[in-house]
Amino acid sequence: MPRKKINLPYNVEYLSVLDEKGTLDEKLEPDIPEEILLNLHRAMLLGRRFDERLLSLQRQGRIGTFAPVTGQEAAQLGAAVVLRPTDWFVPSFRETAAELWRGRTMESVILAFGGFSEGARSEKKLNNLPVSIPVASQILHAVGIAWAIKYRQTDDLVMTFLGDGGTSEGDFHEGMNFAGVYQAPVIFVCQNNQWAISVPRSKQTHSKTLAQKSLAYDIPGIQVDGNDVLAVYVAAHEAAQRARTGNGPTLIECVTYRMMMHTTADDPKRYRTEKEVETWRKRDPLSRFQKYLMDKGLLSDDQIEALAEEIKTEIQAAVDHAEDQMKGGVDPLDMFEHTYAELSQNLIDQKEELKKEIVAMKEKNDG
Amino acid sequence: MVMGELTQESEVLVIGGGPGGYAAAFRAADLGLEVTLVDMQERPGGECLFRGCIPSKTLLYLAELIRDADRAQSMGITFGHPQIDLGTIRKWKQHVIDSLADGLVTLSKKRGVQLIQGRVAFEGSDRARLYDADISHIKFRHAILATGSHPSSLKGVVFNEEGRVMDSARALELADIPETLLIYGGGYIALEMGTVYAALGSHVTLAVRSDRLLRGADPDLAAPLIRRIEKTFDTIYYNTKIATLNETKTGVDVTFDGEVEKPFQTFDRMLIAIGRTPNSKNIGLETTRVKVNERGFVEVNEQQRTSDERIYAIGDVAGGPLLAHKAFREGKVAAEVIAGEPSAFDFRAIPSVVYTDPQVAWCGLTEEQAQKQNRSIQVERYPWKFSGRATTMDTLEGMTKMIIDPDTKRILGLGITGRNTEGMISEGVLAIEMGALAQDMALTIHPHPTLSETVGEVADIFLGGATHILPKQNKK
Amino acid sequence: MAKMTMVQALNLALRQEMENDDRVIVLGEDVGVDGGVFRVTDGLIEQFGDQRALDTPLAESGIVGMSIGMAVYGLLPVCEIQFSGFSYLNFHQLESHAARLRWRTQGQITVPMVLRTPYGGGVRALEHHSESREVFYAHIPGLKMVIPSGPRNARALLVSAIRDPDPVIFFEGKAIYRAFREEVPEEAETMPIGKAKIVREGKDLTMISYGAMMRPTLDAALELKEKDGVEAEVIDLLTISPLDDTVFVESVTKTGRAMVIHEAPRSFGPGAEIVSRLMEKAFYYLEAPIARVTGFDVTIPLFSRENAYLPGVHRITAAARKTLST
Amino acid sequence: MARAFKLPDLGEGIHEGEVLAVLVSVGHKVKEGDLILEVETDKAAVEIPSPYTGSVKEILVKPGDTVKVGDVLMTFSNGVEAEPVEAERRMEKPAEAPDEKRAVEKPPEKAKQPVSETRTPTAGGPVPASPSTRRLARELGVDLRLITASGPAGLVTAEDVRAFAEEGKQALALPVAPEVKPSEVKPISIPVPSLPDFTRWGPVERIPVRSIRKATAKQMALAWSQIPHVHNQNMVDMTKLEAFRQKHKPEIEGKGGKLSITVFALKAVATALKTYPRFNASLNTETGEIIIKHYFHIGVAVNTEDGLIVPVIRDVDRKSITELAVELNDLVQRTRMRKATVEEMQGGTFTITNVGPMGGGFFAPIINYPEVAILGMGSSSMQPVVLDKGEKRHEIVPRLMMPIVLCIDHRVLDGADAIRFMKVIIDALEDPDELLMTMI
Repeated sequence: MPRKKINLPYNVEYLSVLDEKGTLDEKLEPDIPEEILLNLHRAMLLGRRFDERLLSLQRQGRIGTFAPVTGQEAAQLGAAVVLRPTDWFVPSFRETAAELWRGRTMESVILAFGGFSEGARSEKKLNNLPVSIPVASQILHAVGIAWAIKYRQTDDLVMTFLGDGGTSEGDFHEGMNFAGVYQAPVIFVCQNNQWAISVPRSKQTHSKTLAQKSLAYDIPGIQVDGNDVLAVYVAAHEAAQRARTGNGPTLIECVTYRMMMHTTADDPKRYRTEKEVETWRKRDPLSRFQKYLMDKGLLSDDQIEALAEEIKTEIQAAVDHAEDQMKGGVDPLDMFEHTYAELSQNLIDQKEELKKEIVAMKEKNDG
Repeated sequence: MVMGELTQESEVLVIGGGPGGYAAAFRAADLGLEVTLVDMQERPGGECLFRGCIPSKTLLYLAELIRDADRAQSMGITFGHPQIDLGTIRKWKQHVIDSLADGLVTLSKKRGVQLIQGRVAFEGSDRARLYDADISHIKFRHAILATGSHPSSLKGVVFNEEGRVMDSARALELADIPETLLIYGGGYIALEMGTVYAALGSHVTLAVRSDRLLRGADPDLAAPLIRRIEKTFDTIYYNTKIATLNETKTGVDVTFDGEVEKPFQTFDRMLIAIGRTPNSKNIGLETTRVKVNERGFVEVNEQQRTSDERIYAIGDVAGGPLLAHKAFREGKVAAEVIAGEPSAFDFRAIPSVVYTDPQVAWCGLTEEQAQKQNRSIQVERYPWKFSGRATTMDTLEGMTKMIIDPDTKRILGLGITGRNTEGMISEGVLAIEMGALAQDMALTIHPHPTLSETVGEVADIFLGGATHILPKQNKK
Repeated sequence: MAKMTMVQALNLALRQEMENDDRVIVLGEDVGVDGGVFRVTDGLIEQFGDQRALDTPLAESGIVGMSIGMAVYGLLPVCEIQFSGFSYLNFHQLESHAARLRWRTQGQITVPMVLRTPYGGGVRALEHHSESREVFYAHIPGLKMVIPSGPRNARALLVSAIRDPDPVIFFEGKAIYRAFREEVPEEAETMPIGKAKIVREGKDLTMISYGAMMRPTLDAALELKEKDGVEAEVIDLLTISPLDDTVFVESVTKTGRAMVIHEAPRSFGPGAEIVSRLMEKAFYYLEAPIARVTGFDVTIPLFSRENAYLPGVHRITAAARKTLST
Repeated sequence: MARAFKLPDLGEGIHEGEVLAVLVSVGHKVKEGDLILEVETDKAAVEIPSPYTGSVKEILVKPGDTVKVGDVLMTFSNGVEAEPVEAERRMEKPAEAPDEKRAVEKPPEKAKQPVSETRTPTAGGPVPASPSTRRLARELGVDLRLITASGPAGLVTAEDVRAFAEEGKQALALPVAPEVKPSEVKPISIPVPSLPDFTRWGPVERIPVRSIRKATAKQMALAWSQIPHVHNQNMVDMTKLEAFRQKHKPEIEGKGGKLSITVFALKAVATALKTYPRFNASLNTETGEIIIKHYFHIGVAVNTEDGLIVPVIRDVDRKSITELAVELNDLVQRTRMRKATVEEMQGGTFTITNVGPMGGGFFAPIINYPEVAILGMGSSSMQPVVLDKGEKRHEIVPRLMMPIVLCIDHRVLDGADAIRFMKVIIDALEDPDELLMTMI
C-alpha cells in the first residue's frame, strides 16, 4: 500500500519582462512586430484617456454609473492583442479598453452607460459577447463557444475575462472543469486587480495564487505581472498557440490593480488606503510600456503628445456623436423590441397601452 | 454604494457647515423642520472653526501670554525667555478645534440634523446633486446657501500646500517660524497674523495698498495699535503694491511698487491677506433663479431670501461684513423665515473686534461714516490713563469713544481700544440696539475698578460730569 | 424618536437584534468593512467583530447555502445578496433546500434565515440592478416574501423576519432607501409577517400595492381626492407571501372597485394572485373590472426608458378614473 | 430736506470713473436700491444703486463726465437714508461697519400696511426701537416709520406698536375699488368690517382667491356697485328654431362648427343692436357722455374649470350663421383649454350668457362692465302654451319654450328700450325665416 507523492504535470510559473521602471529583461523580450507594439500603445493610451473622459461625464451627470479600467490596460490589452477577428472575445464588465480594441465603438460605450439600449447595437458583426455583469457567469458561455469551435474544427479560440472575485463563483470552477474535460480552445484571463469591491484578494481565496486554481483541473496556469504588457502578451501568445493546436485551455492570472473605484458610485476610501494606491501608481503599466518603446527608439515624447491630441479629438467626436443621440431622446416604445423574435399579442396590447399613456401625458403637460 | 443614484428628499437643505450654516440648521431643527446639512468637511465648523477665528484666537492668546510675561518684568516679575515648541502649539490648537467640532457633531445628532460630507451643486430650484457622498441627489423644499468665502489672491498666485506664499489658513497651520515674513494687506487678518508671528519671533514686514491700516475703524482708535506694531513689526510700507512676486526654493522674491527704499526684497514666507472671495462659483447657481452680483455675492432681501424663493443665502456668500456673528444671526433669520416666523435681518450695530495687542473693537456708527453721510454727531473720548483699572494693568494707551446724536442724545456708536475690549463692546451693541440715550449709559452703574467703567464715564463726559476727568469748559 | 431613512432604520434593526441575540449573524459581499454597498450594515463589524459581520467571497450560492447550514445548526443568519438581480445564482439553494428542509425532515430541521436584498428600479442603474422579481420567491412554498414600504415598517418587519422560524426573503426598495425619513422608535418594534395594512381610508376605490410603489400610489390617491373628490382606500400588503387577503377583500366589499399597482411585470405577477382572490371572495361586490397598473412584460429597460416602464402617478390615476367611470 | 449723493469709494484703490449712463431724471421717484447711475472704472462698469428712497431733486453729472470718489452726483428730496456700503470694500476690510442697507425699516412684503394720510414716514435713519419691538412690528405688519413714538427722544415702544396696529385695523379697507382707475369710477369707500374668527364655531379651510376668481370678484362687485340693473324676462317659443337647428346641425358639424342656440342668439342680438345702437354703448361718468360703438363684438360667457371667462366674437353682424357656428365652437374649445388670447377677451360691446345647456332656468345676470346690457338664456323645455285661434277660441299646445332675460344699465337705458330690444330678439328666435330675413 504505497503512500507517495503524485507528480502533477503542471506547476505554476510567474513571468515579468519589464520591471517597475520599465527596464527590460533582454533574454525574456518577446519578438513583437513594431506595428503591433505601437498599436498596442495607442490602444492603452486610448483606454486610459477614454476612461478619464467617461469619469468626468459621469461626474457631470451626463452618463450613469460605470466601472473604470484605469491601471488594467496592460492586463486586458496585452492578452486581447493576440486575438484574430475570427476568434471570440467574452468579456466580464471591466474590459472597456479591450472592447474598443475588439471593434466596439466609443459611442456605443457612452450610450450604454448613458442608459440607452442603443449602446448594445453594432454596425458590423463582431465575434464579441456583450459585457456580463453577473460575476463569472460568462465563463461557461466561453467554454460552450470553444467546444463549438472544436466541433467545427477551425483553429479559432475563445478568450474570456474575469476578476479575482470571479474565481469564487461556482460558474468559474464549472467552466474550468468543462474546459479541461473537453480540452476546449479557451483562454481564461483573470485580471487580479486585488479588490472585489471592498474585499481584498487575500480574503477572496486562501490560495497563494489564482493561477494555481488551474492545477485542480489539469490546465496550464501562469501568473504574470499584469502591469507589464510584454509579460501578459507572452503568456497570452503561448496560450493561443496551445489553443489553436488543439492542446486545450489555459488560465492566465494578471496581477494588476484597480486604480479607481469599483464603479463610479463606490467610495474606496472606506476600505483601502491611499498609500496602497500610491505604491501601485508607481507601477503604472502605461508609463512602463512607454519607457520601453522610447528605449527602443520607437516612440518620443513629441509623438506621445501628438498621439494624445489625436486621441483627444477622436474621443470628443465620439462624445458629441453619442450626446447628440441622447439629446435626441428615445422612443420609450422601443422597450418592447427584442423581447422575442416577434411581439406576442400580449406585448402588442401593452405597447398600445403605453402609447396611449404617452399621448395622454403629453397633452397633460402641454395643457 | 456601487450602483445607481439615490435621491433623498429634505425639507431644508443647508449647504455649508460654517457658523451660519450650522446656526441655520440647528434653529430650523429646533423649529421642527427636517434638516440636512452638507459640508465638504466631516464635521461642522467651517472656515471659522478649522481655518479662521478659532485657531487664530488660540494663537493670539499665546501671543498675549508672551507679551504679558514680558511686561511683567517692569512690574517686578521676570520669566525666562519663552521656549516655543511648535509641535505642542499645533497639538493644542488641534485639541481646541477637535473639542469644539465634536461638540457640534453631538449637537447635530441630538437635534436630528442629518450631516452629510460631500460637495453640492444645484441642478434646479428644488434639486441638488451631491458629489462624493452615498446620496447622489437631494430634492429640497428650501435650501440655505452658506458656502462662505475663501482668501482672495493676487493675479496668477495660487496658494498650495507646500508653497511659501500663504493664505491665512496656511499661515495658521504654523508650518514653521519664518525668519522673515512679508504680509500683504492692512485688514484685521493681516494685523492679527502679524501679531502672532512677531510674538513667535519672526521679522514681520507689512505692505498695504492704501495709506492707512484697519480702514474700517476710526483712525484715533487704530492709532495705539499702529504705534505698537510699528515697534513689534520690522517695517510697514503704505501706498505700496506688489509689482512682481516670484517664489523660489529658498524664499519669495518680491518687487514693491510704492514708498519703499529697497524695492526688491526676499522673504522666507509671504502671507496674502487682501480680502476674501465668496464661494458662489461651481455650485450650479446658474440652474436656479438666484442672482449673484458682479463681485460674486448672492443677492438677498432682509429675510435672507434670494431671487429664487426656495433658496436663501447667509453669511459671507451673501455679502455684508464677513463675520461669523453676522452669519449666525442671518442663519437663524433664514431658518425662522422658512418656519413661517416674521423674522428679518434687521440690526442697528454689528460689533467688530480685532484681537491684536492692544485690541480694537467698535460697533454702530463710526466717526468717518458720519462724516461721509454729513450727519451731525458729537464724539466723546475717554483716555484710559484716567482709569484705575487700566493703570493697575499698565494699559494706559487704551481709549473709549462714544458717538452720540446731538439732537436726540442717543448713542449711535461705540469704539474701544485697549485690553479686553472684546468683552466690553457688547454693552455698546445692546445700548444701540435698545435705542439707549447717553444718559442711560451714564446712569447705569459700572463696577469699580473695571475697564468697563470707561464706557459709563465717556457718557458722563457727554453729560458734562465724568468723575475722573475735569468737566470741559464752555459745554452746554 | 429619531427621524431615519430606511437604510438607517434597517441598520438599527440589525444592530439591536445582534445586541439581543448572539445567534444573529450578518453575512454577504461587502457587508463588513464597507458596511454594505448601501450602508445597511454600516458599523456592524466595528461593534460586533468580523465573526458576526462576515465579508464573504464573491459567491451568492455559497452565501445562501452556507446560511442554510448556519440556520440548521441553530444560528440566525441574515445574509445579504447585493442586488436581487444576482440572487438567481443562489436560487436553487432557496428552492431546493431553504424552502423544503422543514418539510423534508417533517419539522426536525428548520431554516430560520433571512435573505435581504435590494430590488426595484428608479435609481438609474445598469442592467441586473433594477428588476422586481418578488413572484419568483412568492411562488415557492416554504419561503416567506416580505417587502416593506418605508423606514418604520422596514425596521419592524426586519426584526420580525429575524425572529421568524421560517426562511424569509426580505426585499428592500432601492428607490426608497434614502428617499424620505420617518420617526422610528428607539425600542425594538415588530410587525406581524403576513398581515396587510390600510394606510389610507376611503370608500370609492381600493388601491392595493406594496414596497417602493406605495409612494406613487399614495400620491395618486391624494390627486384623486384633490382633483376628483374620490376617496381611495390604500392598502399596503407588506407581505407578498403568505398573502393576507382579508384586508383587501373586506375593503373591496365596501368600495366595489379595486386596482393593483406593482412594478413587476404584469403577467403572472402579484396582481394576478390578488385579482384571483378577489374573484373568489368578493366577486359579487365588484362594480367594475379590477385594474392592474404594473411593469410591462419586458426586461426593465435601461434607465433612459425606465420611467416609461415604472408605474407613475399619471398611469395610476388614469387607470383609477377608468375604473371609477365603469 | 435735500440729501446729496456722492460717488462712493469703489474699493481696490479706484478713485475715479466715467459716467456711462444716468438712469433717472429729475423728479424721478426712486427707492433705495434702485439703479440710478452706470459708472465705468478702470476695473469694470459698475451700476450704482440709490442710497435713498425719495425723489431726484437735481442731477449734477451727465454721461461722459469723469467723477471722483466723493463728488456729489445728484441730490434727493425727502430721502429716507440708507448707508451705501459696497461689497468690494467689505471684502477689502472684513471688519467694516455694518451694512445698514437692509436695516432700513420696511414693512414685510406679505403683511398689509395701514395707509394713512395724516402721518408721513419720519425721514433720516432707522427708527429707534428695541429688537423685540421691531420684531413685534413685523409680526403685526406695522411700519415703524408711521408710528408716533412715546419713548424718550422718539423711541418707539412695544405699546406704541400695539396701539398703532389696533388703530390700523379700523383704517384697513380693501374693497375692489382700489384696483379701478379713478377716471373710470369714484368708489364710495365703505369700510369692510373685519371677519370674525369662524374657527370658534368649527373647522374651516382657507382657499386663496386667485386669477380668474379674483378677476370675476372685482369685475362683478364693480358692476354691481356701479350699475343700476333692470331685469326684463320673457319666454321664447323655440319649437321652429329647434327643428331648423336639428335639420342643419349635421352639415354645420361637417364644417367643424357646432350649431348651438347661442349661435342664433348672436345673430339675433347683432340685429337688435343695429336697430337700437344705445345697447351697444358705454357710459363715461367723468365726462357725462354715452359712447356709442359702431362695431358689434359680442362676448359669450364660457364656464371653464378655473371659472367664468368671456371670449369675444368680433363683427358678429358681418358673419354668417355657419361662420359663427365654426368660430364660436373653436373659441369656446380654446377658452376651456385656456388657449384663447388676451385680445380675444377684449373689446366686447354686449354679452350673452347661456345657462341652458346646464339646465338653468330664469336668472338675472350681471352686466359685464363697461357694457350696458347683457342677455341671458335658460334651458328650453316642452310647456303647455295657449294659442289664440281667433273668435275667442284657444288651444293648449305643447311648445318648446326657452326663458330669456335682458339686463340693462338704467343710467343709459329705460325699461321701454329693453322691451323693444327684447322684441327683436324674440321675433328672430321664434321664427328662423324672420331671423334670416332681418339678418343684416
